[in-house]
Amino acid sequence: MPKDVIERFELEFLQIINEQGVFDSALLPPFKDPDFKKIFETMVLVRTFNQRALSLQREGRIGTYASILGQEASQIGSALALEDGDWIFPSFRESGVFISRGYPMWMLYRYWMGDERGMKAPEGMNIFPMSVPVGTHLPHATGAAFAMKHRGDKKVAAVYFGDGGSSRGDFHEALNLAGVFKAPVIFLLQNNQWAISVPRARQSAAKTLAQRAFGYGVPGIQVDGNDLMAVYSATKEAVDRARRGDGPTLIECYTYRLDDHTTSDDASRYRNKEDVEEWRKKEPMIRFRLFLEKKGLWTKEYEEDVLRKALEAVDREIEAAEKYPAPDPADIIRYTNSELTQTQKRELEELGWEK
Amino acid sequence: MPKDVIERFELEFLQIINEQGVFDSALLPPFKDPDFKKIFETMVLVRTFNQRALSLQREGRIGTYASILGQEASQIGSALALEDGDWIFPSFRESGVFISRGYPMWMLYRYWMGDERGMKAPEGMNIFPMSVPVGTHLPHATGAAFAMKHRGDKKVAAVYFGDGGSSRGDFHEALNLAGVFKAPVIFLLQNNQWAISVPRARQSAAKTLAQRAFGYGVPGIQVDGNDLMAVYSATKEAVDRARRGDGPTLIECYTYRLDDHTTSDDASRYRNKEDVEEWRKKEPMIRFRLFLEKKGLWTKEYEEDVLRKALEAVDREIEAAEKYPAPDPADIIRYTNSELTQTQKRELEELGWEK
Amino acid sequence: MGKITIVQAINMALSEELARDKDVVILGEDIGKDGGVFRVTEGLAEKFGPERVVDTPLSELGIIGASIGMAAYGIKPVVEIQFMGFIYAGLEQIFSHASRLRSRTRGRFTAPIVVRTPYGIGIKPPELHSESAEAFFCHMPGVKVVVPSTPYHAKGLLKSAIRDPDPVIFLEPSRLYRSIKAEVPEDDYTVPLGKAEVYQEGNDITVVAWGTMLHRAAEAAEGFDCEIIDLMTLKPMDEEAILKSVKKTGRLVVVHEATKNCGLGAEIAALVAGEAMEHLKAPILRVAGPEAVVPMARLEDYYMPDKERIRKAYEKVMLY
Amino acid sequence: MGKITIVQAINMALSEELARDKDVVILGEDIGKDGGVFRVTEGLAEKFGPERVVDTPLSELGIIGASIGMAAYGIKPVVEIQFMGFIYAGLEQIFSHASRLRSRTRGRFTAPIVVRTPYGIGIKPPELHSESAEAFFCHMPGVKVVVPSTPYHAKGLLKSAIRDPDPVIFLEPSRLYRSIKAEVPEDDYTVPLGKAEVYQEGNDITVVAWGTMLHRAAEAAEGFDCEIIDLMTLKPMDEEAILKSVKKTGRLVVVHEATKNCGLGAEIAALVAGEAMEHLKAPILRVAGPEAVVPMARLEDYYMPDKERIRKAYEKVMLY
Ligand SMILES: Cc1ncc(C[n+]2csc(CCOP(=O)(O)OP(=O)(O)O)c2C)c(N)n1
Ligand SMILES: Cc1ncc(C[n+]2csc(CCOP(=O)(O)OP(=O)(O)O)c2C)c(N)n1
Ligand SMILES: [Mg+2]
Ligand SMILES: [Mg+2]
Repeated sequence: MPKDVIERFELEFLQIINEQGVFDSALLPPFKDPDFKKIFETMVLVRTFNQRALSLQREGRIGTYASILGQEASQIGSALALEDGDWIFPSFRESGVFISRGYPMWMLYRYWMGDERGMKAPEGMNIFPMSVPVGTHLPHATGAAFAMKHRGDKKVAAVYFGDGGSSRGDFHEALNLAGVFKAPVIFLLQNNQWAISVPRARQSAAKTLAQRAFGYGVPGIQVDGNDLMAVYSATKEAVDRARRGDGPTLIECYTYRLDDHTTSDDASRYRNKEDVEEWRKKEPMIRFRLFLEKKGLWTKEYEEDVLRKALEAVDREIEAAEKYPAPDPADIIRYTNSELTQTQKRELEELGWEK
Repeated sequence: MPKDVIERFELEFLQIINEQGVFDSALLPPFKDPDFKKIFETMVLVRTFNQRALSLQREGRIGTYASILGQEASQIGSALALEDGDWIFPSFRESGVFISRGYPMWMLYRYWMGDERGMKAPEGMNIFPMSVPVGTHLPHATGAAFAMKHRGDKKVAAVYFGDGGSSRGDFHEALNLAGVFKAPVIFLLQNNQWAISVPRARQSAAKTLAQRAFGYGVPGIQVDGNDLMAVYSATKEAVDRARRGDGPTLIECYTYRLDDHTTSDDASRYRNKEDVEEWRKKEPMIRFRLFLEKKGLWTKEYEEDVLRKALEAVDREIEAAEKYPAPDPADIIRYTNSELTQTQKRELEELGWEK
Repeated sequence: MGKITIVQAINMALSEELARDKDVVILGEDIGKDGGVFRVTEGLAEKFGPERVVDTPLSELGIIGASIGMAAYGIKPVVEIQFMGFIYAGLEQIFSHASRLRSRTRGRFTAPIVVRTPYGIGIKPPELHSESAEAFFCHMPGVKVVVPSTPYHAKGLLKSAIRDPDPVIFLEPSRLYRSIKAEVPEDDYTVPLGKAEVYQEGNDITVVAWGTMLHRAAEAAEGFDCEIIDLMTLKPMDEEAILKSVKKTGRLVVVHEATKNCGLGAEIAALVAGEAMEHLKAPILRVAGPEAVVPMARLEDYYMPDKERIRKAYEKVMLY
Repeated sequence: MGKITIVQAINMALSEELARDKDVVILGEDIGKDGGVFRVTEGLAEKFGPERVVDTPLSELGIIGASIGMAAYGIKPVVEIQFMGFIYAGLEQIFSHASRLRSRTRGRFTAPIVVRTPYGIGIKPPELHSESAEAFFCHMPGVKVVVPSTPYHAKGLLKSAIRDPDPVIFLEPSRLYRSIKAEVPEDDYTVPLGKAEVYQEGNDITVVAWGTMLHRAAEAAEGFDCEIIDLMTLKPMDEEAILKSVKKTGRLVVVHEATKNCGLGAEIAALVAGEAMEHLKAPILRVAGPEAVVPMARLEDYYMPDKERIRKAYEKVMLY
């Protein structure tokens, strides 16, 4: 009777394409060649969007911006495994998810210019607004997934959050409820090793964040977050499971934030260049490019062409964003409730915002 | 490279004395015979306190009360592993912990009569007031443990909470912080299978609650909560580890709430008698009595004598509680801040509560 | 049908709404088999099944947060928080998300959740079971706050809350749950949100109250010519109703259980001091809890405004 | 020593208190190596080590909750919450525990924590970085709420807060962090909690404000004979100072950034409407945020009370 082992857990790590572009063909998802190229093109587009956002910020044309450099595979790979009717609950660092789901880029720029209208997702596109208070949006995904189940809709919810977000009580309650409700939700933990200046090791004494899943009776896995195919494959498995009615999954994408936290941050204060340079070698584009090359799908000219098109597309979006009319101050009040209250009517008048 | 197992966990279960009183002498803590008897006497005292509380409530002499019937081993066994300078953070269902740490019983009764003064722990006795909002006191224990470490004091903090409490975000943040800070704190999860009417299986999809520990990089164990020696032994190990500077532990005491949730509850609405009767056979006194008998330490006369003394002691405490002077209404205001505010001075006057 | 209590009236409203709309889901701790600690949801789990009357883990943040996702998706969650003292864990979800989702997305997503919870003093329970934190929620733009004071209004207001497109905090005065009874129509009526009602007409003093205090303010009014306003929707407040009455009476007394400082009484007083000063014949008085938390049972009665304290305020404004 | 900013003054107070008392520990996200997102804690980790200037996980509930246990044990935690918009997760810990521990144990345990956080509008940041939720905390008996408006007061008030035996919410106006500079003594002085100061004497209008709005109210005062009160401690409020001034001027304008409904302006108005009605020559006006949440950068300036809105209120009470 003494100290019986009553449960055993094993945590797995998935990688399909390694840093040299070498891949395990048995594990490679069944994409066609044009799919692989399309994915590469999305990566280029997302990175272009991101680089332009950073320069717009420097020019004072948008406000604070959170770069996703280095996290393209985690974002695009997971978003790719979702379908159009699915619901997405992003954090503020998910440009790649938005763009790969087709969200208008000009609206994203508009948002970063400090305009709420940028988060008015086009009808039919179920992308929640970026959650600014870290981790607080996880329960929303659990709730939406509950609702899908309630309605008998074969949809899933996917929620993106960081290593920092995993320390919040919301994470715990959202995962625990999802487990109890067997809700079709995928928890996509973007472990980019940093929460502003706080390193992953200071965020939790646990070796991985994926192992939290066991505590909720939910499957969990850690994937190489810089390997788009691994991220896709793990997400797809989780999405299929959820759609089948078998409940939630926690996926930890092990990646790295190559840029400053946001444009307001100066990461050189708290981490050294060498570490960042080490990670730069592992960034997802390099590897995917090598993979394409091995498959005979990549040439220099091809990439130059893709990049040029991306730059053109992004320029058009910036133009659209910048020429969008200024917001109406009355909107501040107007969208608070379904109808104006007595107080609000008086205020609109007093403030002279009524038209 | 595919799906490597990168971590393995094993969850252990500890039992030392089984339901028939059979024990594993290799695991039995090194108590002397008088110690065993003393423990039995504490169990009787605690149970007597509890039974009298229930009858006082029925007579309208105290308010709502939360019975601990069935949880004596979990409470006393763990409290016994603590030392006098240690800090305790109880929930509202911890009479056994209070009493085995020497807390005046009349004060407990006073508290249940609806008098705050019952939670004014005697100087030198570091027992926090019962936490009514479930689970919210866990971070306090982590904080006190942090402070002990900061001061270099060789103390530990112990926090008691239920299976229900384990679903709250506070649980997550408190355990995670304790792991990061390597704080000397013991998380004593009293899994009594119910959170009012919500059964353990509905509280979380995880098979055990102890396995949550892995998610924080913290040791965790499940113990037979009806086996006082197992509870003591696991707690002692955790306390020693904490005092050594090796950080926190999560202990799940697997026990059962034999009575209604509180005197306001009617458990027959949501659970069936048969299950309760099954558990009644496993309750901790039966087993401990059999164990003592096997050791030649128990006779019927001995128990009768112990019980008589307990009844007398409890009667004296009830008398003391009941003849304690009524609280002063000015106390409502007086203990809000360190000093009366301008508003409070005016209010005391207006209300005529000033003496 | 005979007279029923507020508990029964709320049960009726929930039952009718569950029957009317398949997308209505109620969630909370112990609301299923147990029927809720106040038995408000008694019988509903049997009638509508555990998928629509959902027992949840002990997870206030989680269920309020989840309800936001549910509501945005299109189903209609009605969350029960067992006592108002346990709503605070969900306050961030309500304030940072439910209240802002419409504004944040310029109407694309909304969070029409209902959070029901017993509140107020007067049943001599353990600590933190007697909270009156309505002012927190009234300070949140985008949130509606409703308190019924009679069985009739309880049913009608809850139905309105469930059908409302905005998040609603629905506060049920625990002391009134079973202490008053009234006839309640069995048909499908609603009482509109945002409108106060004159509970008793009068000419000398405007009294604004809600929940338990409404009845106490009325009891205390004997011998005074009070116009008593049952505010019902604390947010958005029916300013017009208050101002209209004060312009008639020239005197205002607000009665509430919550601690006075920054309580809703302050807002009502400030509204009148800003908009109807010229009509005032006396200082605006608030009868409210002192600067202290609600004590446990032994001292509870001292804390809660009683008839005598309310009468003193009436006298004071009349003698001024 | 030259003129310094509020950021530097707070840094100085923290540094001096860390040096004075080994039991002072500061905790928060990014306060160590990074020196805090506003650089308020710059240099402190190097000086006092990571055990006293503690970088924490992203865990607002946890660190505020833990600080209660620390304070009860006897050390002195000073928690930094990165922006006030992220304090809500810790609200239950503050309201259900920190504010009540003394009362709950009749003085046996206390929770003298300090929670510092930047607040207010005016730096065009992302969403939820411009909150002014002071009224929530003012509605909590047992909690003190402090807002410095100048570098001198920032240092002196923070030192008082750290040495205070009660929990203190210390709100730092982010817009003022670096926008005003002043001489600040290098010695160990304190500014007492609970006392307001007359920022500018005057005879016609009493203006009560704090933080950013204090300076704006003063700028707007040109041409008016305003007595401007820097409230500083929002709770417990210096009622006497406000009443004394209103009794002199007969007019009251309160200015704050928070949404008007149930903001602290309501309490100040209600206090005066209850205690000094006979002295009033005009309605009590509040210049405050409208019934809406603070918008993002593009519309931020519209939301925040500006000089013109404040002057309108001054005019209105003068013309009444
Ligand atoms: C609740 C909350 N606390 C603090 C902040 C300030 N803040 C913004 S991002 C961030 C770090 C987030 O780290 P992580 O979750 O790992 O996401 P990442 O930034 O790495 O994508 C912090 C502390 C916030 N936005 N919300
Ligand atoms: C935060 C909170 N939510 C709800 C309640 C009401 N309540 C009191 S005890 C209880 C169940 C607690 O279950 P558990 O944590 O397992 O402890 P047990 O009662 O079994 O000892 C509930 C829901 C509460 N006191 N606090
Ligand atoms: Mg991160
Ligand atoms: Mg339990």
